[in-house]
Amino acid sequence: MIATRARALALLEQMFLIRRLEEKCAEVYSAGKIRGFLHLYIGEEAVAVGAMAALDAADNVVATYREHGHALARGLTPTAVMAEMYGKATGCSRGRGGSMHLFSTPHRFFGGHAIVGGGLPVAVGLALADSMLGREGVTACFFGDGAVDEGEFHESLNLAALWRLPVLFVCENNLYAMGTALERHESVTDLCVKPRAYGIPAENVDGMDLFAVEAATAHAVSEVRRHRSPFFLEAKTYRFRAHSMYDAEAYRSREEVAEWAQKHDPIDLAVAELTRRGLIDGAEPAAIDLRVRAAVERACEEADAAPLEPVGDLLRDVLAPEVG
Amino acid sequence: MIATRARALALLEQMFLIRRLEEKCAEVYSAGKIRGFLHLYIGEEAVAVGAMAALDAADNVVATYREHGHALARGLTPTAVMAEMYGKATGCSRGRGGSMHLFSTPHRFFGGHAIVGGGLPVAVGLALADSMLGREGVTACFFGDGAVDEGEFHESLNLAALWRLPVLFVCENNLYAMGTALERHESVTDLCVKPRAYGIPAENVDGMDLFAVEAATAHAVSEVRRHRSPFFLEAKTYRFRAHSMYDAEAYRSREEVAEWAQKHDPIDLAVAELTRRGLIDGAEPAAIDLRVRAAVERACEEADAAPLEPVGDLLRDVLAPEVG
Amino acid sequence: MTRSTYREAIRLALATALEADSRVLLMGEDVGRYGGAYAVSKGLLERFGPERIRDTPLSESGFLGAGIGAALGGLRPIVEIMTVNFSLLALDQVVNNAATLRHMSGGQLGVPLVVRMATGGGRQLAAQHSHSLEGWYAHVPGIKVLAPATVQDAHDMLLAALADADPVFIFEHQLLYPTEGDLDPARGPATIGQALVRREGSDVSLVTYGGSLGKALAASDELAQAGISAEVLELRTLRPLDVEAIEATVTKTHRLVIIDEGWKTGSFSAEIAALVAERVFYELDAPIARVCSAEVPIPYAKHLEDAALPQVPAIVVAAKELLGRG
Amino acid sequence: MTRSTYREAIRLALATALEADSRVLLMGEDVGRYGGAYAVSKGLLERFGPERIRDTPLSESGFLGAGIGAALGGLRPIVEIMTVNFSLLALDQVVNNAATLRHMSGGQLGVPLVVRMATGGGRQLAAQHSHSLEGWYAHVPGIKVLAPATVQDAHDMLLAALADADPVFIFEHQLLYPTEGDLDPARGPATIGQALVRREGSDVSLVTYGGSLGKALAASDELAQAGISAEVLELRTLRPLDVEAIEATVTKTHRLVIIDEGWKTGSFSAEIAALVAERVFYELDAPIARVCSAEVPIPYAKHLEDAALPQVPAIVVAAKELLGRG
Ligand SMILES: Cc1ncc(C[n+]2csc(CCOP(=O)(O)OP(=O)(O)O)c2C)c(N)n1
Ligand SMILES: Cc1ncc(C[n+]2csc(CCOP(=O)(O)OP(=O)(O)O)c2C)c(N)n1
Ligand SMILES: [Mg+2]
Ligand SMILES: [Mg+2]
Repeated sequence: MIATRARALALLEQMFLIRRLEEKCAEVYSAGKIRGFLHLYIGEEAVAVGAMAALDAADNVVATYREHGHALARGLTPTAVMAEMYGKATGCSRGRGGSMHLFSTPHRFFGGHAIVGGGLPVAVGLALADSMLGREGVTACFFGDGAVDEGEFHESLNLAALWRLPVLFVCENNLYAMGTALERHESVTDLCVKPRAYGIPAENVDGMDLFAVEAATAHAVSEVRRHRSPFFLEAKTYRFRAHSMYDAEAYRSREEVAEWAQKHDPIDLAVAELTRRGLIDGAEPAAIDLRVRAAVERACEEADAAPLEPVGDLLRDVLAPEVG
Repeated sequence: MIATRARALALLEQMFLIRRLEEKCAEVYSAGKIRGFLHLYIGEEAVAVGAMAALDAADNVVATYREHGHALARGLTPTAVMAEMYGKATGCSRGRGGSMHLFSTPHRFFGGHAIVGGGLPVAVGLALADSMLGREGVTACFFGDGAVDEGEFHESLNLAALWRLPVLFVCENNLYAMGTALERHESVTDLCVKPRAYGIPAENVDGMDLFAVEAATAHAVSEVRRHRSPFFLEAKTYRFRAHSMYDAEAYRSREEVAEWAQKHDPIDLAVAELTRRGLIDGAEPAAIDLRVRAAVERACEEADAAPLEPVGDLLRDVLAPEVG
Repeated sequence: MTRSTYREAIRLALATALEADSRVLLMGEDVGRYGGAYAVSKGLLERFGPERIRDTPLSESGFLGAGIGAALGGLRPIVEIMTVNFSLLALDQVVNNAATLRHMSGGQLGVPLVVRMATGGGRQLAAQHSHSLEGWYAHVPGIKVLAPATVQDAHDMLLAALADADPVFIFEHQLLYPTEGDLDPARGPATIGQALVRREGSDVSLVTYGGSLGKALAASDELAQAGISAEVLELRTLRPLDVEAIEATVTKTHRLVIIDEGWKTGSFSAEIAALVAERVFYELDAPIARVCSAEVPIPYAKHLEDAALPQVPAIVVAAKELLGRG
Repeated sequence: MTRSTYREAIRLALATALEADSRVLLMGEDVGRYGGAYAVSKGLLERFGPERIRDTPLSESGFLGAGIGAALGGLRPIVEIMTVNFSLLALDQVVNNAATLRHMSGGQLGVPLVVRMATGGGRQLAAQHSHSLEGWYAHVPGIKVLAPATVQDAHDMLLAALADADPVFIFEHQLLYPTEGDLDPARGPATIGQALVRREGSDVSLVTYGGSLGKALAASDELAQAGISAEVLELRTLRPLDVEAIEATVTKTHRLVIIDEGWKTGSFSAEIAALVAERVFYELDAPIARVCSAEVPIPYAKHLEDAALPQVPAIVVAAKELLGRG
């Protein structure tokens, strides 16, 4: 439960930040400042923001290629994220990763994985390390409904359950894997059924409701911490934008998208809820938005001004530096 | 239901044949006539024999490296199987496959797969072909409890369920994957829970009971045929011998093995049941055994006498012959 | 003869095959509703329906293996793996099943399967989406490996693959999809295993394939301006390899530069070099040179990616050096 | 100095490492109760318990990936993949995660992971259990690849791998496990990236690694009897490669035979040949020769398997031919 007004507003601000930063991404993508694949999280902000709010600094986070929101919610600066997408040396991965590969060890943010399902075994291993080294950390692993199809999903859940590892699996079910609707890629569309086949407790939550996500994650994390064993949280959500910048969205109707955006926008819903609770006044959202837009502009300027990594450093960090 | 006495005795004879042939395999293995990996099916005969009894000639069979029993029950001759293990040109795979890779297209016997889990997607594809080509066939896919761990298990079940394909998944749960007991490789040991997570109906059966296996398979196959969709059958069984010829069996006690062999030998149980039903008289098992032993001896002699494939043919059939 | 993009040429060949043979189906992630990650199969779902233009779950090993089974069962499946990067997840099915079943079964089985995938870098897709691993496939006995570099070949090689009784893997460099060229749709299936001299020359041979053909041709232009006559041999098929054509060009020019987008160490370029050093060693008047990718996970930033991939100037320099004009 | 088998030498190094560093654990299929498919880890479960000698489910991708995560999290995991044949199932984790994370994260992450696996043929295990794919691993930047051929190296290379900050893959030829040799357990970690001349010679160089070292040495004996002095260079590390040592032996003998159990086309032997043809071309007095596996899924029958794998007589013939004594 998000107890204080300050905290609630901070989370709202994170959602605004993600939204505005990504809108900016789309804009500068067209201008050629960002290249490669760019997967926007717009519409799904409540999931990352709500979930991160329930994690500690000592916890680990593993995410996918659609991870700008997770990185920002985890505390990476807009500049570090934007500079990465601009391919600059000041980016959080020195410009080598781009949009799909954000990393930050101070934030225990372990990527940024672009092979669907590929992050899950890594998350299991991080949890194994915590478990064997006697640390209290929980590893939160984010992935989409599409990742549920992959064999690695199955192997990872079995390992985590069998070895009783502190992993929180967070499935961001946005109803589509690229252009393939859930019912055309999974034979059973209630995804919570799957973890239960491994003995992993599972719950789902309205991923458009910041407060619900925060509460559900807090509960899930406390279960993981208490039992030192995995938990599965399905956040039902929807992406308002194309899968990536190359997607003509032939597989879903404009009406479907519009309906979600109108009725379930997580930012609108959070504002409404805060208003209902009397925690926010009418002018505040606009003020937040303004502040956030300025931060995004600044991030772009800083990214623009930042240096490229020298070409001579191309081979640096392929392997560890020789000690000796 | 095995209706006639003649049929019941024929199945019993198959079980004897598998048992004696494999005992012989172990013997000649020590003499160096068979090499490579040799995985005996002794103890599990009722599964292959009972299951094959419920299949038609137009059905497809996919099996593992522990497939002598399946091959024999499917009608491959002892000579074709034995010659294969002797590495002879008259073997069912021309001596190129050995124990782990028995094939026979006339029997629609599609291997003999030695990568655990590797046969499952192939079985799904065979069923897809039947389905799209409007054929009535069912594809029976045999695999062990260990295969359930692999990602391909998960992917194959999802595909079969999603596309409503006529696959009968037969899990031979012998409680161990090599030296790893079920509870140490699967977090949920009731394996029927898993297929249900894909919407695939699942049942288990006492795999030591020939008649139960036959009946359960007949039911399962009829469900597959009727609904043209998959079914999962778990046969609970036990292997009486080591995993392969190199196994010291440190992972289970002699007592455990002895108890299974004494109380649950599928041949003893079948004889007892047939006796109880009055379908067999006291002398018949011994007569069958004698007949079967002679057949095994003959197979060995024929395998021994058979020619090797000429070394000059080594590269034959890497690719299809050029048509021109 | 018409103008066509590489993408459209593949689509046309797909449509032709689907039309001609009811056993043909295309299956892969997002080949249907989405229209293909690279828009290759756009419009085919509407024409041939969801059974034959079959969207799959994200299960590379599962559906490639299902393609193998379907081929065994009498279909003529075309499996699209979205990109070679994801094909690693299915490599067990390729190496252990598709490639072995015919031989291991003593010739009883055949796997007439076609697998298409995008390959290569150059679009700033970073370390997990920029691989060039076709050389690995070319190592495996029991399969065939094609790398069409032209619009005509994109079309004709798919037809050739479908006419083949064995598993055929087609690698489509992702930068080629929008390229344009002439297409004669009636030329018939390409000959598998045949390399082609794309430009005649006498001083040095540039041997390459796939996405690097354009770079080799551009380099040969530059070299011509410097008075160097470069022959460009395009392999087209990586397995089986047209060894005679490689021998012939080296025998003609006596100098060899191999261009391959794989990481240099252990790339397919090494095999070409080894073959030449084994079989026509005495024809060589100079060391062999290779222009390949740097030994680094391909980075996102454009200047770094450019530095990591083989480029025209490097080819020109390599050729000049062999001629003592470095 | 004691006598030891290759198997025991690995076990000793494992025990030493487990003893010395509580962050070390061994995980893989049947490493515990069963004692290891090749009995390498026999007895370790009793000594170090099931947490550190950790049996895994049959989930190659899952537990190799977990090894990567565990290394990121501060453990020093040793992952045993039962054989290279099954490692294909985990290759995505190797190529896309283990090998990329350090570079792709701009140097923030490191993956101090050791992966051991058996490789090679020769035991009549047929087409799905006889691969030699270490050459594929040696293609991948970001990892190191070791192939110990002696008892001493089996021990010292494991220690070296554990002392390394990057992912190290160790390939143990399955025929080596029972072989015996001298072992000095106190020699310390081997030097990664260092090839060794195992026999000095002057007429021809036999370059090889892993399970083929014994064959190369046997061939050099036979050649000696025919008055031919063969130098045997053992690579030991496939990545990073000791290029200087290869150059040195070719510069000394001017003739090169490479022995590699991989299928010839695209095997690692090609890379050695290519390097030599690039870097010390003018030192060569004869074509390069390669003795590799035939291009066929390795068959079960002994006479066919023997015919498919590289053998001593073929090495002898190849060397003699280079010397015009064919
Ligand atoms: C193994 C693999 N296969 C295919 C792809 C291509 N691809 C990238 S994202 C994606 C869809 C994933 O859907 P989902 O997991 O639901 O995540 P979402 O994009 O909806 O957030 C696909 C097919 C990939 N990156 N990795
Ligand atoms: C992918 C893969 N991993 C590991 C092995 C080695 N291996 C062969 S059989 C086996 C155990 C399989 O157990 P299960 O599936 O239960 O079959 P069972 O042997 O009990 O019949 C293992 C680990 C293999 N062949 N393939
Ligand atoms: Mg999704
Ligand atoms: Mg078992």
